[in-house]
Parts: sequence; structure tokens; C-alpha cells
Amino acid sequence: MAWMRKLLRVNLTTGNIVEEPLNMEWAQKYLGQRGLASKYLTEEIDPKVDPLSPDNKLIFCTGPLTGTSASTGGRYSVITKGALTGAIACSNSGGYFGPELKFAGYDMIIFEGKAEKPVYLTVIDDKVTLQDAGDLWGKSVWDTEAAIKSKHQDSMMHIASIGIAGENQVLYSCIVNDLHRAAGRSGVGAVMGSKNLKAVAVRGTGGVKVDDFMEFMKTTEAGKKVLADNAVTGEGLPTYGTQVLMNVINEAGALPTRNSRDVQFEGAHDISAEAMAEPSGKDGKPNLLANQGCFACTIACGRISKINEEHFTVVNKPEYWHASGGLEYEAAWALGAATGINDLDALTYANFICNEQGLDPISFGATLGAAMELWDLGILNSEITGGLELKFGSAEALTAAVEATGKAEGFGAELGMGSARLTAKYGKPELSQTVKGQEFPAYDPRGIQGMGLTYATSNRGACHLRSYTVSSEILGIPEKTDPLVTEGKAGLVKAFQDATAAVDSAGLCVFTTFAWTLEDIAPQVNAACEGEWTVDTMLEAGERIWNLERQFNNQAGFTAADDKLPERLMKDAAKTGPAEGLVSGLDVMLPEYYELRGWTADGVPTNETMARLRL
Amino acid sequence: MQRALVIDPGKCTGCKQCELACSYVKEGAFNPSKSRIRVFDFHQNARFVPYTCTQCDEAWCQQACPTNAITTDAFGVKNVNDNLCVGCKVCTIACPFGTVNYNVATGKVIKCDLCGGDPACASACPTDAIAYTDVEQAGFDKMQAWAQKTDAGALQA
Amino acid sequence: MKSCKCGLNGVKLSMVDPHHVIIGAGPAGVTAAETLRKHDANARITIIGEEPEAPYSRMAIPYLLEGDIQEAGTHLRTDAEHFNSLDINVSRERVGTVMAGQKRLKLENGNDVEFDKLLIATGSSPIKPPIDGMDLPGVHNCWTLADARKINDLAVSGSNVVLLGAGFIGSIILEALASKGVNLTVVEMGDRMVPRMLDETAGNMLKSWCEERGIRILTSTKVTEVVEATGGLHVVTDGGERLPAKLFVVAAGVKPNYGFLASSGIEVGSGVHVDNHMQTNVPGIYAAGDVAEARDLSTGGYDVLAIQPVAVEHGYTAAMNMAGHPTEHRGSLNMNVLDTVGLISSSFGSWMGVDGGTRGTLADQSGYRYIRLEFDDDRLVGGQAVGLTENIGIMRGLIQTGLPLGSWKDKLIAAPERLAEAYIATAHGISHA
Amino acid sequence: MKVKLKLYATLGKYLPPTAKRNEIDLTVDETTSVLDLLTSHNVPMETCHLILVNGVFSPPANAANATLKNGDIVAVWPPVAGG
Repeated sequence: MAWMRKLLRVNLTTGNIVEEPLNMEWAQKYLGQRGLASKYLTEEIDPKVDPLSPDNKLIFCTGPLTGTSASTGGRYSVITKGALTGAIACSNSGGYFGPELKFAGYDMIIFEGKAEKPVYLTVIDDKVTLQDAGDLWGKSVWDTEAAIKSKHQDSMMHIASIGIAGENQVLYSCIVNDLHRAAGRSGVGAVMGSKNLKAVAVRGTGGVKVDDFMEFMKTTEAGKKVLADNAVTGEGLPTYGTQVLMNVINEAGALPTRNSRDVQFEGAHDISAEAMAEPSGKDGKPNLLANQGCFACTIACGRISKINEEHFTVVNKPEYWHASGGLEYEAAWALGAATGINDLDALTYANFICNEQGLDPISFGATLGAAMELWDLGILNSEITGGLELKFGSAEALTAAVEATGKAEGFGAELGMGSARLTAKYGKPELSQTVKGQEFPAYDPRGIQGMGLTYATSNRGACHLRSYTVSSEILGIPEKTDPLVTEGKAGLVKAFQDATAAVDSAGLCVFTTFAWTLEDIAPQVNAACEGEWTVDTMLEAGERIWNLERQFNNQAGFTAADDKLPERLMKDAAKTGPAEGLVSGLDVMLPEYYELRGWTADGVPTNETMARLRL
Repeated sequence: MQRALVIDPGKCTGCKQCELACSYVKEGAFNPSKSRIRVFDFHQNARFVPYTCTQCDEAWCQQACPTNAITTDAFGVKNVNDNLCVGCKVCTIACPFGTVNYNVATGKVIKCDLCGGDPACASACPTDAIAYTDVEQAGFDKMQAWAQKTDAGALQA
Repeated sequence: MKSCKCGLNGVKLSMVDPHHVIIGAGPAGVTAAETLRKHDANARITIIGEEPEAPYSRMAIPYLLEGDIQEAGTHLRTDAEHFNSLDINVSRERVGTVMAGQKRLKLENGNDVEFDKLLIATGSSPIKPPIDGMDLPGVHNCWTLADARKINDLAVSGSNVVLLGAGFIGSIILEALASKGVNLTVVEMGDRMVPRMLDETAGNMLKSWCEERGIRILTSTKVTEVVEATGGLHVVTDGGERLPAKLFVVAAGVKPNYGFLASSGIEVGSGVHVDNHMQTNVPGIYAAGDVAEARDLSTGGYDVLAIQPVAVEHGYTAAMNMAGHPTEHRGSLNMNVLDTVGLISSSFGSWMGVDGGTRGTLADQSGYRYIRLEFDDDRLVGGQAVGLTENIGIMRGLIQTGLPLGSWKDKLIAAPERLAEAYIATAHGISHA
Repeated sequence: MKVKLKLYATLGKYLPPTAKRNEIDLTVDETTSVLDLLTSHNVPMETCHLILVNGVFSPPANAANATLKNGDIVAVWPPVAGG
């Protein structure tokens, strides 16, 4: 139960589509979504494969709780070898697409090969068809969704697609569903683009069942009550969204600013949740119009925003005067603090374009920040950039750059390579704020030490969503630790990593963990799924998944040498705030972490570890 | 006492918990496409609108039913009797609110019946956008006004 | 109430309570009788119906043929004592003539019935096309329960059946016949299926849908004669083809039953003409349902709309006026829904469009989905759909209320599938962008 | 002595009307504690989930003992989270 027990295998080269039973033995070991699809991927592709070649595979996978009424039970993940990183990629998204795939009867779709011409897949219950996407190619995500719904005359279809960024194989392009929810990181959109796959449109009329309905209702109701009663998930996130962190992290001196030259941004308040709620523009409405919940989510942290119609970005573009997905914290940081830009409307516009054209705003903003530093150093100039004046703080530069990057036009094509390749091209690789080629997000490891280890060891390249130690180090959830010290962080990171891998594999949103522990989650999974799902078995599954991903990366050629942070974080001390004078203590934390993981000093899981995890 | 679903779209976040609850109670599986309540997403206007049968007095569906399969109970609820419904779908075109729908799987029509007095959608709504309250309470007037916007047909002088 | 007719000292005398007579026991007549009873506890109410059955619904006959329901399932009211309990007299007679001036009608059995108010709800009958051989055994209409019983006997699995007419009624019967596993051929004079309900795109979609399911559909084809042959009949087409048939079902349209009013002085057009209170030119005499030529909401003119929901509206409105509660009939909306071997189609109002109007269409031939919307200014005046069932009644709502769609009109022309959104947005005042 | 008070999210409403960008400069007595500062602005302590003094976490339970010094910046939030 809970699983649909079926997957679709779509060979884009031959056009062959087959239905297969889901490997339930693996489901018992890897649960679903991130874990289960990673198992399939690692079994089916050569880890050394070129991510953009037809030999790479692209997997859309749901979790067992996806499509159920468990709060936030609406997630799906895209698993592939990442275009940006060359590491295993797993990008998780909400919205309504994942549940719809299950309503159509499938847990997972595996795409193989490469279509000769642009295609899209429709899954309408058991009618699965590859369709010609000739007239969709070149269309934005928003137009693609509208066109597909119109063509099939079904406004209740849910669609995951790439924008022009993915078509152009921008290395950090994402897959966007439901207009503004995205499988955002690691370049999963570029992989989709490389396969000439424009979109996946699903519509299902079947149902998802659970193993023990009465128990499921009991445990999920209890879970919802915990979320509602918790001050963070019940009030904080729905009211302020993640963006409330802007002032928190700035105050704590951990807001990477201007390509991490600084750890505090003087314009933070202008781009914060507080600013989003202030009346602006001629209609007197604030930037933030409403909050939105993804499927089954009782938290509803999503932002629905609008841009002031008189703002220079949209003054002549009424097509952008409507409401759409607003700034989340990471996007606001990347588009704003990382570039030194404090213009909220410009950031909102750039965010709209990222959604519309399918760009990861974190990697885009951080790459732009790196380019701005190259400009500042005189390495880039308007001759190279084709007239783009990449000055820190320039909203005009942000606007022009985001438009050019999706289209891969002019210097936009270089920005689309990501900061590692861009800075390397101009001889300054040390300026790239990345790990394993992926830009890190909105927490400076000098001010929040646990995040340094998090970034360095993340299996998909720098990322906050693999172990969100900010929760403990800054917000005190579940308990307060000191962000400025390294002691205990290896254990904290490992615990967060394993638990998050389990949550990501269940079909739930990691934001529930501001209120839920595995004590709340395991009973819900157990009631829905066959098998024994306890805190222990879930943690074990999480650890197994983590090691599986690690093993893939090791086989792909990554080594302990890749578990490192940019030079700036290790050498240049923070200039202001509580962390003033501090650098990252990764050197101290990493060996301890390897040991806790049961890995060799070279970061390789020992035979004992592999055996213990039944890998 | 008459009770009714009072819907406040301003509170709706689009989470679809109502659809999930409705579908499980009525269909035995989580299956929003067969939910009797549906949340419309007006994305560009930052609005979500839960939408279902208002159990209107006119009962267009009931009047149009050729086999007397739709009846009104003591609480004003219009119920479909599956044993009598032949699946002719006349009620689906007769209901000017579009809240009676055909279920291909069963060959019958489905509509909201307020779960016999304990509507699952209202219980499941995390934001009180859907409440089941006494009709005297504020809010029902609004719903009636909304229903009347669609009032048509015979006009009593 | 009725104080004028009360007897001495306020004692009510049943003799002076009005007698409402309703000719016809279909949906219009039954609804009228019930409405009269609701508004006048003491009136005498008589329904005169000619068929020897409990009042039933023709709409349900196809489902009877399919075996989904028993005969009792076709009954308009399930409780056998329903009419008795409401003190409504249902008599099985046939009316010969109406003497309007004398407020009297004569039954074919020679008896007279006096009335205070009369409702003519005699419905319609199948048209018998002028073709030789229509009286042969094995040729049947599909209109009454009696017809259904005969068809049920003949339409056995594997036998050859020819159906004349792929109009609305023909198509409903088509579904029922197909479900019985007969070898079915349909002959339709028009260039497509249901030409009076759906346009060419939709009608042809239905045709190819049927053909994919092994049903032979001959459009633009006439039957010239029916002849006896070994083992049954031969249905001869104008193309010269001789179609073997054990059963030939005729569904060539219907005509209102008003012949008996010939010398009554009651004005008749395409049906019995009524005003906006459902009253004929003779005060106290009303008409409703298939037989009535009443106000059409879409055109503003007067026309016969022979469909179930209209019959009910008519019956209700006429009864309110008969009971002394002046009630205006704003006009009925033509609408139909059809299930053709699983493909569901519907049409509403001026689906063919109006002069000076605009149109939004969307067709997915291979997916068997189609929507066509017709606007006059920014109001929906008609529509049709194939393959769409979700929230479909909203078409009626929008047409009937004439809700100005504002900026949603252009959005619907670009994306007609967003109809439900347009309705809810407009009704909720969500109109930006 | 001078201190800066910053109240964020829904606590912003407790700031004097002259406050801009959720902050205000104040002159307070030498012995003022975090608790004194917040109660003098009618901020209910039970809503103060995150208190940073100069960016460093100051446990709300210890607010009475957390005495301020000249130039301190006190920033306070109700329950918040992010990601």
C-alpha cells in the first residue's frame, strides 16, 4: 500500500514505453523517492557517464506518502547524474505534480536515451504517450503549461517542464512544475534538455491507498496537530515564509554578501520578509499577496507575490503584473545579498524569470555574484560581457543578466556555466563559492560552522537541504548549539543528513522537521506502508541512502579532496558580526565526521559500514 | 437546525486537504479527481477558491432527475440515491453551478452530501477556510448571495 | 386562501374547490400536479394519461434496455402510493377533444371531464417517416415502455440491428443497443451524428468513436424502403445497399401531440403556444413540456424544447400560475447531454453561435475532446463539449445568468477549457489579469 | 547609554512609530537588562523566541540577567524558521 507498485520506463531513443513492477524489495530498504530512485540510478548507469549524454538517466520519483493526506505528502524528486556537479543529483519539489503521477498509477518514471526531436510525455492514467513538442520548444515554463493544458483540454493536468534554460542546457537549469515549484538544483533541467524532453504532463483519476487507514488517520491527525501547535510551523512559516531568515542570518553575521566578501549585508532589511509585507507601489498592496500550501501541506510557507507595476523591470511588460511565486529566502539571498542588490522588485522580477525560464536562482545569483567580483577586479569588462555592467548592487545588471542567462545569449551563456567554470575560465577559480561545482546557499560557514561541514560533505554539491544545521545552530531547533564552534558538529551533521534522507524518501517536506522528529514521522510511514517503519529503521534507511549516494560519487571519481570549501572560507576571516575573525573549522570537523560515518580517512565507506547497511 | 458549509476563500492556501478527505471518505482512496469539493487555483490573482454544492433551494439537479434519484433530506441536503440513479447525466448539465459530476467508474453521478452531517472537508481544512456552521451565523448570507447570482429559470413575481 | 370560494360561515366545501386537470403523465404533468398540491391543499387534481403504466421517464428507457435497471426504475416516482398519498387522481384514459369555452373535455370513452384549470402536457410522439414497410413486424420505435419490451425481445447478442436516425434519441438508443452486443448499423440522413445538438467537428468525433467500437455509421444516407427477407428484414438505403436486420429501430424525430386540439380554439404553432405564464390563448388553459411552444431563453422567441429539464420547468411554472401565484417563465435553455458508448457530449443554448458573436474552439481529435463556446458581447450564449464532464453544468449557469465575463471572455476564447475557472472567478469578482 | 532595539516579524508592531526598518536607537539606564528593554516596549516575553545580542544568541529565559552595555544591539524574533 501507499506505493502504486508500478513504474514507467520511457526510452526516448526508441520511443518505447514499458510498465514495470516496482522493486518492492528495494522499497523496503530505500523507502521511495530519493532513496529508491537513487538505488535504481546507481544500478542502471555507469557513474562515470557524461551527465548530458544519452547514457545518463533521468528519474522522476514519488515517495510512499506522496498523494496521501499526511501533511506535506506531495513531494517528488528528480534523480540523475547532475549536469552542474557530475555528482548524483536529487532535486526535490512540491506543488501538485508528484501526487498526480501517483493518481495516474505510477510511483516513478525512468527516462532513458535521447529523443531525436523535442517531445513531451503525457501520462493520463494508463494512457502514456510521447508527443511531439516541436511547437513547445522555445516556450517558457508558464506558456508550456498553458499550451499543454489547452491542447489536452484539461486544466487539472499537472506539468513538470523545462524552460528555455533547460533547452539550452544551462548547467544549473531546473525542472519546474505548477508554475513555480522547482526541482531546482544541480542542473536536472539541463539533463532533461539534453534528452530533448520538454515536459511531463500527468493526470490521474486513480487513488492512493494506505495500509491501515484508521491508524494512518490517527497518526497523520496527530502529526498535523503538532505542526499546527508548533510556533514555527503553525505560525512562523505560514505568516513570514522562509524569508524571515534574512534579518536573522544577517544579524547573526552569516549572510554571505557580495560573493562572500562580507558576512553581513547593509541592504538585508530591504529584501526581507518584513519588507515584502510593507505596502508598496501605486495600489498600496505589499509585495506579498498570499501564502500558498503545496499539495496536502498544512504549513503553507509558499509566497505569492507581485511586482510594483511602475518598477523599471516591468513598467512596459504588463504580462508580469500578475501574482506569481514570490521570493523564498535562498532565492532572495542569491539574487540580492550575493550580488549586493537591495531592490526587492528587481529580485522578485528575477525570481519570476527564474521560474519562467527554469533557472535555479541560488546558482544563478551566486554565479552572478562571482561575475560581479570578477568585474570589480577588472577581469571582466563590458567588452567581454557585451555591455553588461556587472557592478555589485546593480539591479539593472541583475535584470539583464537573468534574461540573458536563460536564453544563453552573449555573456549569459557564460553565466550559465556556473561560477566554478566561469571563474576558472577567467583564471580565478578560488573566487567560486562552490563545493563539487555547486554554488552554496545563504549561510556563511564562518558564522554557522555546521553548515561548512554540511556543504563540504553534501552528496549533490553544496547545499543546505542535506543537513540543515541552521535549525539547531541559529534557531534552536530541536536544541540550541553554538554556531561559532566546531565541537559536536560532525555528529549533528550526520544526524541531520540521515534523518533528512529518510524524510526526503518518504514523500514529505523537510520543513516539517522544524516541528516533527522521526518520532512523529515514523508512525505515519508505518501506518501507510507495509514493513516495519520505526525511528530506527528510518534512520538506518537514511544512512543507507547517504552511503549509497556517496558510493556513487566515489565511483564517479570524487574523493576526499572534493569534500572541501572554497579558499575564501578557509583563509579570509569574517570581517564583522559575531564571527568576526573566524574562518571555517572544516579541517577539524571533517576527520571526525568520516570516523562517525564509518569511512576511511579518504572518505570511503569501509567494508564493515557497507555490510552493516546491507549495501 | 440548518447547518451549512461556509467557505472563506481568503483563508484557503490551496493545500487540497479537503479534496483528500472527501475522496477517502467517499471513494476509499486519496483521489482528488473524485472529490465532491474542488479547490480552484487563481494563481495570477493569489486566490484559491474551494467550491462545492451549496445544497441550493432550487435544487436544479433534483428537478431534472428523471428517476427521482435525487432527494432532499430533513436538513435540506440533496442526496443521490445510487440505486435509482441510471447515470443519464441530465442533472450534471442541469446544475448551473456544475457541482454534480459524473463518475465514469461507477456510472453514477456524485455530489456533496455533507457527509451526513459531519463533512470531512471541513474537519480536514487546516485554516478554517471551510467551516460547517449554523446557517444563522454570519457568512451564510454571503454564500446565499453567491448562490443567487446564479439563480435563474422561473422568477416568482 | 380561496376565500371567494368558501362556503357559508367559512365552512369549506370540497365541491367548490377548483379542479385542476392535467393531460399527460410525463415529467411536466407530474411536476405540475405535485406543485399544485404543494400550493393548494384542497384542490382536486387529476392527471389523465393514456399509457397503461405508472408515470415513467422516457429518459430512463435506454438504461432499461441495457439492463441497468428494472421497469420500476423508470418510474418518475418510486413510491407506488405517491400519487394516492398526495390525493392526485391518475386516470388512464385518452382525451378526445377539448371544449375550451365550456371548460370541459371529452374522453375517447365518451365521458366528459369538467375542469377549472387545464394543463396540456401531452408530450410528443415519434415521427413515422414516409417509407414503405414501416408496418412490418420487426420495425419499432423506441419511445414507450411497450416499445422497449419488444426491442428487448429482438435485440439479442449477435443479431443484425439497423437503427434509423442518429439524432439525440437515436444516439441514446444506439448506446443501449450497442451494449446488448448486436451487430449494429446506424443510418442518418444528416451529414454527421446528432446534427441538431452538435456541430460538424463534434458530430464526426462521435461518429469515428462509434466506428472504432465496431458500429457502422452511415451518414448522409436515407432509408428508401424496408422489405421482408428470409430471417427478418432488409433495410434498403438510397445508396442501394440492403442491410439485413432482425430489428429495425426508428428514431426519426418526434412531433408534439396536439392533434386533439384541432377544433378547440387553442392556438397552436410548432406546439401549443403559451405566453410567459405558460398560459395558452384561452384563459385557464396552460401547456407545458414537449407539446408547448414556449419561451426559449437563448432566442427570446417561442419554440418547442423537447427535453426533460424543460418539461419540469414548464410544469412547475404552469402549476404556480394555475394555483394563483403569478410566476413568470423567463425562458428555458436548450441543453442536452449524451453518452455515446462512453463518449460524453453536451450542448447548451445557442451552440451554433449568434450573429455578431465571437467563438472559442478547441479540438483534440485523437483525444476525443472538444469545446466550443459562443459569446454575444462578453456573455456566454451557447456551448458544446465532447469528453468533458467536470463541472459541465457551469455552461448552463453562465448562459442562463448572462453573467458578463469581462476580461475572462478573451481568456476563454484563447483557452475554452478554463470555463469553470471563468465562472467562479467572475462570480467571485476575481478579474485581474 | 545607547542601545539599538530591533523587533522583527509580528513583533515589529511593538516598536515606537518613529522606528524605521524594524529598528530604533534608544537611550537607556546603565543597568538595563534585555528583559527591561523588552517589557518597557510591552513586548510579551512569551513571544520572544529568538533574541540575539550583537548577533549572539541570548537565551530568552535568561533575559533578566542579560544586562546591556553601551552600543549593544538587541534583535528579537517570534518563532521563525527558514530554509
